[in-house]
Amino acid sequence: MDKVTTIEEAAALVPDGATVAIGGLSMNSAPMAMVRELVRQAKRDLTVVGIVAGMPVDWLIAGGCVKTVVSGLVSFEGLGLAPNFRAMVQAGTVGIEEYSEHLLICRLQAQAYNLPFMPTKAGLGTDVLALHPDTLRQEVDPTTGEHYVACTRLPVDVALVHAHAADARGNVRVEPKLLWMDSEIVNAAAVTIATVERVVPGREFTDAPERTTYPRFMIHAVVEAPYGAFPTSLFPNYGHRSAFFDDYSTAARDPQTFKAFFAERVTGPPTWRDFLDANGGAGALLDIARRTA
Amino acid sequence: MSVSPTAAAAPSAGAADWRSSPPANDYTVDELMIVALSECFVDGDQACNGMASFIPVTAFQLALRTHAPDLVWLAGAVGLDPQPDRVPASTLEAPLWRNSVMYVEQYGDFWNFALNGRWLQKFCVGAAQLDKFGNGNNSVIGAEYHKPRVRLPGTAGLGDMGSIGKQLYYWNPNHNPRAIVDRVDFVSCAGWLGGGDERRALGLAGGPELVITNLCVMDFEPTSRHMRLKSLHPGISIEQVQAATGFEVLVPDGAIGLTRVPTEHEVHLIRHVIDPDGMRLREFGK
Amino acid sequence: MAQVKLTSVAEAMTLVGDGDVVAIQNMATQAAPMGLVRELIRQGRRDLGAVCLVGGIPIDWLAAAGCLNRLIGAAVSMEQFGLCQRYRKAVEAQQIRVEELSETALNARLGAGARNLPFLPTRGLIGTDLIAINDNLVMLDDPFGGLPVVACRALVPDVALIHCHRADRYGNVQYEPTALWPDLGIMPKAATRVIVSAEEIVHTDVLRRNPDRTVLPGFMVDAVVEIPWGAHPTSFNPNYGYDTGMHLAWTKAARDDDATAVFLERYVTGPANQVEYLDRVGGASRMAALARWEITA
Amino acid sequence: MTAPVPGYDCTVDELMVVTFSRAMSNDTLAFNGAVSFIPVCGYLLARRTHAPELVWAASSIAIDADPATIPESTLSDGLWGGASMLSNSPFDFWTYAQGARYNTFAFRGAQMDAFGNVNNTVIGPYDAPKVRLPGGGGMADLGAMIPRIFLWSSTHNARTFVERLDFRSGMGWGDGGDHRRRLGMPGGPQLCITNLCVFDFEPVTKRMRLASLHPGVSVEDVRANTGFEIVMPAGEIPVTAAPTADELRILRTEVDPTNARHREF
Repeated sequence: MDKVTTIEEAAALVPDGATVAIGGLSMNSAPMAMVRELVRQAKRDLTVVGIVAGMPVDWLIAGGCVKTVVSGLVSFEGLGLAPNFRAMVQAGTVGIEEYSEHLLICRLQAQAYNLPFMPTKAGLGTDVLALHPDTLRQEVDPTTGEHYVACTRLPVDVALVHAHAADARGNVRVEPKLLWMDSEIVNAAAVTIATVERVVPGREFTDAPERTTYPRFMIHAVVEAPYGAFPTSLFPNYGHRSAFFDDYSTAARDPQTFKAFFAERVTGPPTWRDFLDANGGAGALLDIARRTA
Repeated sequence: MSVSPTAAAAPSAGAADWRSSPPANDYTVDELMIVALSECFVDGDQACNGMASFIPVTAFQLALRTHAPDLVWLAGAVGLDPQPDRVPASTLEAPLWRNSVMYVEQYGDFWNFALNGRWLQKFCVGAAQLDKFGNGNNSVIGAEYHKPRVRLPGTAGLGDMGSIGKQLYYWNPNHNPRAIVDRVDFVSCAGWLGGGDERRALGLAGGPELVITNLCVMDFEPTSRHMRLKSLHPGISIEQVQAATGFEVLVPDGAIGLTRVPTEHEVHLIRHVIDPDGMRLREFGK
Repeated sequence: MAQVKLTSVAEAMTLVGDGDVVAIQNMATQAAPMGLVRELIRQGRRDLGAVCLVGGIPIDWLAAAGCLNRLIGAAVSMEQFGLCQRYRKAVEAQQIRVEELSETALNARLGAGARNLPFLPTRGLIGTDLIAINDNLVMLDDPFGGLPVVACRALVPDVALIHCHRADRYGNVQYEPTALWPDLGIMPKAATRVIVSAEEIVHTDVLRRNPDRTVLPGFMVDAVVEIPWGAHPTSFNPNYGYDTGMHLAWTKAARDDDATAVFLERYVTGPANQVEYLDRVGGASRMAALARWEITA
Repeated sequence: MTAPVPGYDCTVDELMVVTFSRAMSNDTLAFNGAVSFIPVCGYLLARRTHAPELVWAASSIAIDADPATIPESTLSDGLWGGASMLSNSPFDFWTYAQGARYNTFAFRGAQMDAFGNVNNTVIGPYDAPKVRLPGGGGMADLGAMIPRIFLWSSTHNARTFVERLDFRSGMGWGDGGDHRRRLGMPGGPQLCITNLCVFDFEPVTKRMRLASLHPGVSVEDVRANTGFEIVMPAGEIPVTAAPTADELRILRTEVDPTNARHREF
């Protein structure tokens, strides 16, 4: 069964109103090509889950796709706050369900393991617990008297992840191994779409099966998208593109400027390759390449 | 015997150097903060860092090259015992993990290490707001969570690390009354909560230990758990600290000590070996 | 960087005390830290509790030598070589008490130990008799009104014993590409002390070439010893296969008390070191055959 | 050697494998445990015949393995050749099993009862066992989690098929009826394939029901070798369908040329 498809068809697997979880962490490994396509297809009312997120959430908010963000953190790290996230949440246009990192992981694990809840001590004492009476409960273990937080399941309709390679059957590999928490969202999701740097023959997987990250039955569509995490990084292949973050943040100071910037630099280019050309072309790719990594 | 290849690999990192080196004349406040934070990490500790953590990352490497050659550092919570060329532009990306011994998975490994209680016992917290009981806020500024005046990045790992028994070390390069406040608008990171034994009553071990700012070092009074002046940076007065702080600063009896001035050797290591590109200055808006 | 953890096997095993709960990496005929287990028997430890997912010959030898009085695990079997007979007899004579767990319950108990939680839940076990016989498993209502779960109490073994392909003297542990059983994924994270035997001790720079293959950081490890062929007679993929002849010789000896004593003296307590052990089990020719995975004797 | 099946050009192990294989489908996501030669052969045969998309994780570890021969242990790495993924057990396998991504598992016990519950723990009382068995391993989990459970036995006799288990190590249909559904468990046992016959489960009571007899086996033979009362279907009891020549050729020459499956007999 060939799971390789176009980015347009894969994005069509995401219905309006869906809960969409986005892989990567902060400036690393985000599925930007797929996120751009969701914006281009003008998805609406999405609930977006990102454990530690940044640019992908900001694009989706700028594109008017988002109803609620479920996250531990949304920022551009040392390059500043995520401007659309900040503005829209402050304006109340976009809702925020804030969890700490491990509380969110526990909700995803409860879903993945088919458990009604997962316990953790993370988050005890914070004001985060009071935000979520329906999904977090502070409990006391009757035997030991220890306090813990019970976290309910978080069902995810579609997980979007970016990885290094896939074969046509949908086996996916993160090189040299998965470091971030993408497995947590893949395991909690009903459908997973993987964009990859390269689609390779199945032989490359059977030659090194210990390096396979997701088996084919966990993956529903594969899209080849070289530099598909741009402007975030993909270890060990390339770093993040600072210039894009800077241009983006600068443009965001003025709504009209940002609108033009977003159309020209993000949503306008017809293909992903056109997008890369619109954002620095070959020079940008050489700048972020880690040729000696 | 205990030998560290990391320390051995560092140029002129012999123990005698840093102990005998005289105080520097031309140190800057970033270097002073780094040295103060570095002293908190000793052999036998495991340290990890999160995003935009230039001061902690520089402090860990300084400790490794001076008094704590056996310190374990998980760079970006990923790379064990790395050998980075220099502090890079992101403290959560690959150049920081160069030559690691292990890549730790966030999924499966890291959170098990962190939650266990025996490892990674100390954690450095940078928060937008910090209050007199050492609670941190990185979520919202404003009284109403859902109508925030400023929407901040979010709780992320702070909401975990504050609750799972870590000793917390806050750093803040911009000590002002909006950052060091009476009560945080939102507790993203559990400190001493309402003070006294409130934290212990909830079964939480650890807690805030120190606050290192660009003006002073503060600890917490053991009974009330109220933030208390511990040492002033050279040239800073109690009045300056008070003016920059959103609550009445608790001053201990007797003379207030001065924060230790970096040695020439420490300044050399920071400026020329560990962070030659001055990434640490990004935390000061430079 | 961490402290030097490299030591001798005799020194390392003094970290295990009488009465300790010892988690032992093992999967029927695979990857057991046999060099460490033999040393436990040589040193005459008593009243140990063993924790294993699927224990094989190490459990049977420990039972035969009278080191065990309890076992926490999902199964004990040498698979194609049949039941562990000395273990079985000791259980039937009520000398070893078994806390039988399912795999998710074992993972949950160890996972709770690793994460410093009072328990972790599972939806396995429900409907079986395993819950009623075990105080460490308690039915718990979902506070949100969903289905109930089995709360599995935290298990913190005193020691975990692990065998690996290579380690450095600081206790950083690396594995060759192969399957990782739960033993390696969870046991060392839950245990208070971790003792590792390695086929080979290497310079740290060797580990830095493939940091993705490092499975345990040195800060979790208390002692590391070099024991080449340290999993024999179990297999250690990809280095060598399990020793069919040795397993068959053991299952034959285990039927009889005297033969068991002779076997243990010859192969377990007798050899002064690993080289002597390897010579007694067949020396170079046996090693050459096992390295080629000639395992169907 | 295993017994020839009267009138069929095969032996009883082959009839069991083929019957098992035919119960698999293209949407089967399966794995196997210890000493599971009949299911392993069944998965491989199904994949080479009518279910090419079937997923099988050898030893629960090696996904899409394609071993040249089947080794003497179905939990060993000799079974993992050609895999496209070696999944780790705590974080991969147990996630896919608990999340019911894997939908098919086959187990058997030293004792099995009419509802397809199994015992692999003790014969006699738990604290003073007459026989200490290996232990249930993952059965207690997988019985509760996996929707399509298959049972098999190469030693169909009244000591194995008992009215009452000494210990329930793995959940089949529990006490029968809607017991599984009440406990929130998906699916349940589908078939039990033995060296004498095939059982399915009566839809309401969930008791084992004779679905077909192997050639040369009578209802009386099955009754005499079964310790509980068997539900009889309405009408005539069919004979277990014969393997095709293709199935036998593939099983003998491609799936299991070294007859590893005979270890179960």
